[in-house]
Amino acid sequence: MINAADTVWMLIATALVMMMTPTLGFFYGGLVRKKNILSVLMQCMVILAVVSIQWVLIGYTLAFGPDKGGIIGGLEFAFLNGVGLAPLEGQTIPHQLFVCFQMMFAVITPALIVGAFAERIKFSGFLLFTILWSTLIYDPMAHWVWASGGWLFSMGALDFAGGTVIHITAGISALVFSILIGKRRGNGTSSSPHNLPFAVLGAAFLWFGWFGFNAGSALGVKGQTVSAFLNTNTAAAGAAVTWMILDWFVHKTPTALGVITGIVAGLVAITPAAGFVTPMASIAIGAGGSLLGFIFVSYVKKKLGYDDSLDVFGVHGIAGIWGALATGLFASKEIGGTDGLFYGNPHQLWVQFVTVVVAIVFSAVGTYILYKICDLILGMRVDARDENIGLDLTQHHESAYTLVD
Amino acid sequence: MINAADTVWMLIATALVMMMTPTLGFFYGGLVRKKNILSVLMQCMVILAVVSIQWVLIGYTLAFGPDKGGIIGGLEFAFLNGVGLAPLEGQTIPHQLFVCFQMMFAVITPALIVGAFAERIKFSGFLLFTILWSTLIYDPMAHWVWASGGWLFSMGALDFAGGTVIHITAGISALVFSILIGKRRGNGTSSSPHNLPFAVLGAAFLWFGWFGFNAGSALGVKGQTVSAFLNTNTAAAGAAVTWMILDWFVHKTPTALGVITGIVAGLVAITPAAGFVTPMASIAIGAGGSLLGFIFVSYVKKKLGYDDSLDVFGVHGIAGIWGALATGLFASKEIGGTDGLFYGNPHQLWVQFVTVVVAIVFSAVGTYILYKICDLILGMRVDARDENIGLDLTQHHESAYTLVD
Amino acid sequence: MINAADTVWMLIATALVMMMTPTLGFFYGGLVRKKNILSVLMQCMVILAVVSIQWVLIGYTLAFGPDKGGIIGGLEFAFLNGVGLAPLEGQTIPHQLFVCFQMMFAVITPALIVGAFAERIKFSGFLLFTILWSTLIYDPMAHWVWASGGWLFSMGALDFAGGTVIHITAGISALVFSILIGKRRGNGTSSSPHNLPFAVLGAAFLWFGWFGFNAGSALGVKGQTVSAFLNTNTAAAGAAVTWMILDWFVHKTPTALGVITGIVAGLVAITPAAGFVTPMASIAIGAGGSLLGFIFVSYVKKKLGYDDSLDVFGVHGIAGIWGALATGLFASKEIGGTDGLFYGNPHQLWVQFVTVVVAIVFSAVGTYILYKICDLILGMRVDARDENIGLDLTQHHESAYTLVD
Amino acid sequence: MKYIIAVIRPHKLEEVKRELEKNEIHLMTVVDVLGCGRQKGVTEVYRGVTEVDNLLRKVKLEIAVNDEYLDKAIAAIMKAAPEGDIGDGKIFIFDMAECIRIRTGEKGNLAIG
Amino acid sequence: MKYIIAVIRPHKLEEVKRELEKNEIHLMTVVDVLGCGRQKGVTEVYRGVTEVDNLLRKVKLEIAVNDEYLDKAIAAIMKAAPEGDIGDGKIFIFDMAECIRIRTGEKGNLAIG
Amino acid sequence: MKYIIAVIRPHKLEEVKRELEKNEIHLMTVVDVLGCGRQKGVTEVYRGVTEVDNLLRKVKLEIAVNDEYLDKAIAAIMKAAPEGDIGDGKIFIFDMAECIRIRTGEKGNLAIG
Ligand SMILES: Nc1ncnc2c1ncn2[C@@H]1O[C@H](COP(=O)(O)OP(=O)(O)O)[C@@H](O)[C@H]1O
Ligand SMILES: Nc1ncnc2c1ncn2[C@@H]1O[C@H](COP(=O)(O)OP(=O)(O)O)[C@@H](O)[C@H]1O
Ligand SMILES: Nc1ncnc2c1ncn2[C@@H]1O[C@H](COP(=O)(O)OP(=O)(O)O)[C@@H](O)[C@H]1O
Repeated sequence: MINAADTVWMLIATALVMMMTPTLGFFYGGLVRKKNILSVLMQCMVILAVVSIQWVLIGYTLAFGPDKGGIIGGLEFAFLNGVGLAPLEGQTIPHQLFVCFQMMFAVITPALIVGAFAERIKFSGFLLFTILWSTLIYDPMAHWVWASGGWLFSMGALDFAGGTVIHITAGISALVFSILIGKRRGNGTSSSPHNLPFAVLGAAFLWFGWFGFNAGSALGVKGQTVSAFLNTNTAAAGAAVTWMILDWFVHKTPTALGVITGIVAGLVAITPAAGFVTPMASIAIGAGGSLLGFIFVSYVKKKLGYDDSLDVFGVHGIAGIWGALATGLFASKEIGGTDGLFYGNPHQLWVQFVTVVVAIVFSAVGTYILYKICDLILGMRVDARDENIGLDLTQHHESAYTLVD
Repeated sequence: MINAADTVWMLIATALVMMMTPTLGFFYGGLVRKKNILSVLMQCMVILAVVSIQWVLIGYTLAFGPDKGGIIGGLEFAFLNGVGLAPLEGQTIPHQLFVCFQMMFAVITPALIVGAFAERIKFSGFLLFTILWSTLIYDPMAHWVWASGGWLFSMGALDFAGGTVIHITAGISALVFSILIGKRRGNGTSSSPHNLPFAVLGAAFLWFGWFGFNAGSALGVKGQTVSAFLNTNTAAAGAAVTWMILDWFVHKTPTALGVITGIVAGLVAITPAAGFVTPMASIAIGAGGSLLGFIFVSYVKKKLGYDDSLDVFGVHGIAGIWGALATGLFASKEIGGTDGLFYGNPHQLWVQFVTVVVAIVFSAVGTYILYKICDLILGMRVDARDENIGLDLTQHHESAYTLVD
Repeated sequence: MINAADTVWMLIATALVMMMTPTLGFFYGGLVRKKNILSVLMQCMVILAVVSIQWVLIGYTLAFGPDKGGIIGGLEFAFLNGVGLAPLEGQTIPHQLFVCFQMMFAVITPALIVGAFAERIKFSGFLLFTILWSTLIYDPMAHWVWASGGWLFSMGALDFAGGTVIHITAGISALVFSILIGKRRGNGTSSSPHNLPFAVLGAAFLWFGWFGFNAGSALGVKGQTVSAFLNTNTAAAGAAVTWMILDWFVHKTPTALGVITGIVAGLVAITPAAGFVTPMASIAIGAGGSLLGFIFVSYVKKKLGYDDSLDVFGVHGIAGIWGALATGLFASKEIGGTDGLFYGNPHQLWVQFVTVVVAIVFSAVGTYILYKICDLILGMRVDARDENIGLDLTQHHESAYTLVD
Repeated sequence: MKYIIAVIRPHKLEEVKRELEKNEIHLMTVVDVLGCGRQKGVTEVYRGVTEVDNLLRKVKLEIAVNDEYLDKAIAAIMKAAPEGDIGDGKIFIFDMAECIRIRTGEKGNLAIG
Repeated sequence: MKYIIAVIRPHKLEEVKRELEKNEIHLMTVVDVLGCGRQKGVTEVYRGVTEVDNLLRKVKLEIAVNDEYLDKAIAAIMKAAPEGDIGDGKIFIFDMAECIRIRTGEKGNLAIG
Repeated sequence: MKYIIAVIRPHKLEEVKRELEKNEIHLMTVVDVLGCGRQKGVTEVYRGVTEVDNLLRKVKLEIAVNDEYLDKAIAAIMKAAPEGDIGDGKIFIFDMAECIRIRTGEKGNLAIG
């Protein structure tokens, strides 16, 4: 039966998650150089448009259509055939609204990867990759973890709002992608963010939207909704404070970029756990995500030498993995119905671990293959001249700002 | 009887639509030159303030007061006299909330026209025109189409969320206005947008707000609400993709400005149809609005030579007309209770056509007369010196940005 | 009993109020010089993080824990111990959601003060002060006025959404702070806002968020919710128009900064009254707040010569005081259950007056003491060199924008 | 070899460029500047603080020319830039000791054009 | 006729302008620049990448003066600009071959002021 | 004393600075400019209006040097700035009449470095 209050909540949650993708564009766009901001914004807006279409045509049915052997959804719902307003079994919102909500997750996941190849990707290659990646990596992964019948779901994997499906998948793909496409030219020098206020704007609205992302994942108004809401906020806060303190100790100064990076790391970390843990645990999870993110971004990345332009791996991948595992540690039956290690259920941690490994392997291998294919067909990297002039002018024939006018 | 869930949804929808007017300011403001952005933002904020007041004093009662001969509402509700919390007949939300929701529509409509006269209008003239236009064009038009008793409403015109009342009316007024006020000086050279990221920000939040605009027009949480929500999204997406492809073929490059223009065109096109059509139809409607908008903006405007600074006519007018007619084509009884041509009801297309013609004629003639009156009283166009220096400094004695500091 | 619709509304209202703090950062940040914008944004984001943590650890229980003698809440709810999902007596939303909603108020109040010491404060001093101020000024004040058992609450003080607790407290603290920290160097020359569009963006989203702030303060979906919603809008509109007209008469030009300042003044003024007055009264209250704000900002401040960088006192303090008193004038039993002077109940005005005086004295004395303590421990003001170079580079080692890239 | 610095009104840039191009002067460097001159600035008002900021937005052109192009360049600017009001700007002319094209290493008159 | 280029600290602009005006020098052109000098830049930190960017924000003034005003102008700048720390800036002086007021076509000394 | 104005490609700034520093030239002033040269601009498209804007982003360096450093400076720029394509930029050299360090009042060669 449809519940009106649940429906209202999910309408809003969906709208909030939709808003996160452009907002992510500003978070990323503020951090690139002036000559590349439009390309980042463009990529985010185009993903929003293209995946919205892909989802109603084919994506939704692959992810949530009637299960075929735990591996993929059938094509029964292609073109939203037969997807009406009557709720799915076990749900209280119109089926079409569930489609919408899940659509926004399908949209934001490839958008996260944008940060990895920023400032050097060919738009055509990007577009092909995105469509393939959504269809062949995201849709199956969503099926495995979230669809009843999906094999990881059947194993009992906990992923409240997409820590594994979204953040690990995107983070790992970002890492592989950034290695394959190679470093930016002249990287390391004068690569200061061209408009940090835009990045702060993005982070602020990501926080705002994440309430829809996490608390919306309860698919209605329940106790879990409120838990997830509160946990989202405290995790982000704990993570921000953690990064600030680390910055202060290690780099002798608290930075705005540090605080907003921490915020995102905290939001990522709490994502899989949001509806399963206590508020105090959420602070710890946020802080942990921030700490690990800090280490990866400040040290490991330098060591390994790949050029993940905007630290998608360091922030989403690492904090996502941490969050998925932490869910297996901190989950409490009282909040979300399942206990984790700390409440005497080590098995859950094992399940979480398996899920994480699957997500890593699947997205790494998948991204590798898709990259190679797209690179062959269209080429993925712009030539030196275009990179020097900037993607805005060379890929889109536009400038973000005028100098004289 | 008041329904709490409906009320919550309408509170949010109202807030979202409120947010669209400033957001529209950024969409427009990013596209003008540096010296004029504040004037655009100022106009949008002032419309929000002034029409909010006009509406509670007189506008609401003119539009939705007890019908007088199908032409106008009576003054019974002036100053919100007798407008309390009890719902109107057939509604489930407090009367005052209906006032608020409709207020935001009354606000955004004249704000749309701002794009037509940007960069050359006198603020005083603008203000007088806006107040008169709201009262004498918008309020009657809203009555005709939306108020029970309004003559177009009685004819059975379908306009879910204001394709006719809002977008056609504004788009046509914009065309007439831009012809009357004349071209910008030195137009055609170096008129690149001064801050495209602002325009992207605007478009992104317009999309976000449009969920409230369209899905809110169901005035509660029903099946139609969800249909309208989903359709809004797919139409915007379809339109964005369409414009991108057209840009790519015709101008050899996909552009960010193209994508966001497409988004707005798609949102406009689906507005009258949102609660009446299937998701697949909504893609077609969005794509159609985008295609027609593209043709007008890229070719027809150049041919005709008027200077509609930010293409209000090309985007809102044309896509609005298309949307109103497309509603008569694609409407399906199953979704919204009425069939269109494609479902065997050609009469509906005829009704839509009549409504469109009425809206065009009424707003064209009305705008012509009001322009002439305002021009006589206060003058509408700034002199050459003020236009060269820019409206920010000459109309508001402010600069948007500092150069040295 | 938990009510689902109430819960949905409060979830959204909470998210909206959360969004206001970063948004306030843009309102303020746009008005400072280029070299200080990050410091302002940083302060707002850090307050959001730090007070979120402070609140769940200790703040909430101090403010809303079981009353101890009317003065303070007990520590029973420290670390959210025992704070679950069951609603508090008289409420219809989960206890944790009430915690979240109130948290956002605790967050934004110290953030308001940021405008007073902008461009010259040491980050470490700021951080210490904020934590102490939240705990020792805000939390008790919130208890007195809002907690059942609080002594001002028991007196019957009306403060719908925090005019006294939030705006007067912050405004007065801002005044005292700005006097203690002293004027900015070289103030008075070339202090034009470096990015007015950011300030407009901030004001627009503050307006949007204020719907959650005021209408959310009904703690559910009732008649008062809708009244507060409508009143919020009309007050902001009335205030914007008032400031615009005053600017036009007095300074010969309507300004964008004037309009957005008026908007904020109007929103502040209506805050305590939102659920108690009629729409027409709300216009008057907004206009009054704007008029008084205008006088203070344009004349009194110059006379007195303190340097409240962004007019926190002139806008929040003055309009807050006006709003609190106006509530005692315009309150109507029909709307919110209590009459004010104009409806024959002079006593209410007296109660409001006492509350205002208490808030002024308490926050003035408290801020004075805390300032002195923090100044002793860490120092509050940066040295001349740091102030000249700007806080972004010296306090955070970052630049907001690149010049060449 | 001469180096011309011309400060003009921003909205005249296109016209001046076009006029220079008509005279076969295609190369120049353009900078956004604030100019302080006889032209009184527009009054600015910020929350009641009125200030006549006498720094106005201008555009500065820098053009290196061979001596025989100097008069042409000046004439072109003088033709396209003025509005006849105070604030039209100035032209400053300098002797240039050397000019080198980075790409080719060409020097002197050869390098200028 | 001389052309003065002075690079100063941004927050000194107002003072320098005031001092110049006291000496009847009202005309100048101002540009936002980055200066690389002896002054060590402020360390910048971006996600743990610490860089001492030695490009600091400065303001560049360009002032054309008649020879008899040169010393006044220099004195005014020398008076108002320094803080006494490294980073106070420099003054560069050039001979100017010609100066033309676009509005009137006046040349030379007449055009400068 | 010489004053060098060099217009280069923006992304070459770091390299040029590094090369100059190798040659003990540490002081310079940098400005963001638009350059109009032989290099054809990138076509820009705005809602179907295609324009080849031939104003391209460049960076302008201004370097005052003692005569004995002139050749070093030029060589450094010539080494680091070119890509070999049209658009590499130009170097303009001027005689400088005087140079003053604001902080100390030092003049001439002493003040330059
Ligand atoms: N002596 C000067 N030194 C440097 N710049 C100057 C000088 N005189 C004029 N300028 C520049 O030229 C611009 C226009 O000069 P102004 O005196 O306003 O106009 P006009 O030349 O028509 O009298 C000024 O804003 C300034 O940028
Ligand atoms: N030789 C030079 N060529 C070009 N610009 C210079 C030169 N020397 C100094 N400058 C400019 O002057 C600014 C201040 O110089 P700096 O050496 O930091 O201070 P000081 O003159 O007090 O020693 C520099 O940032 C730079 O912009
Ligand atoms: N005669 C000139 N006067 C002023 N600036 C010039 C001149 N010639 C070149 N420039 C500057 O140098 C830049 C590069 O010049 P360009 O002709 O494109 O390359 P190249 O020197 O490789 O032929 C131009 O964009 C312009 O800013």
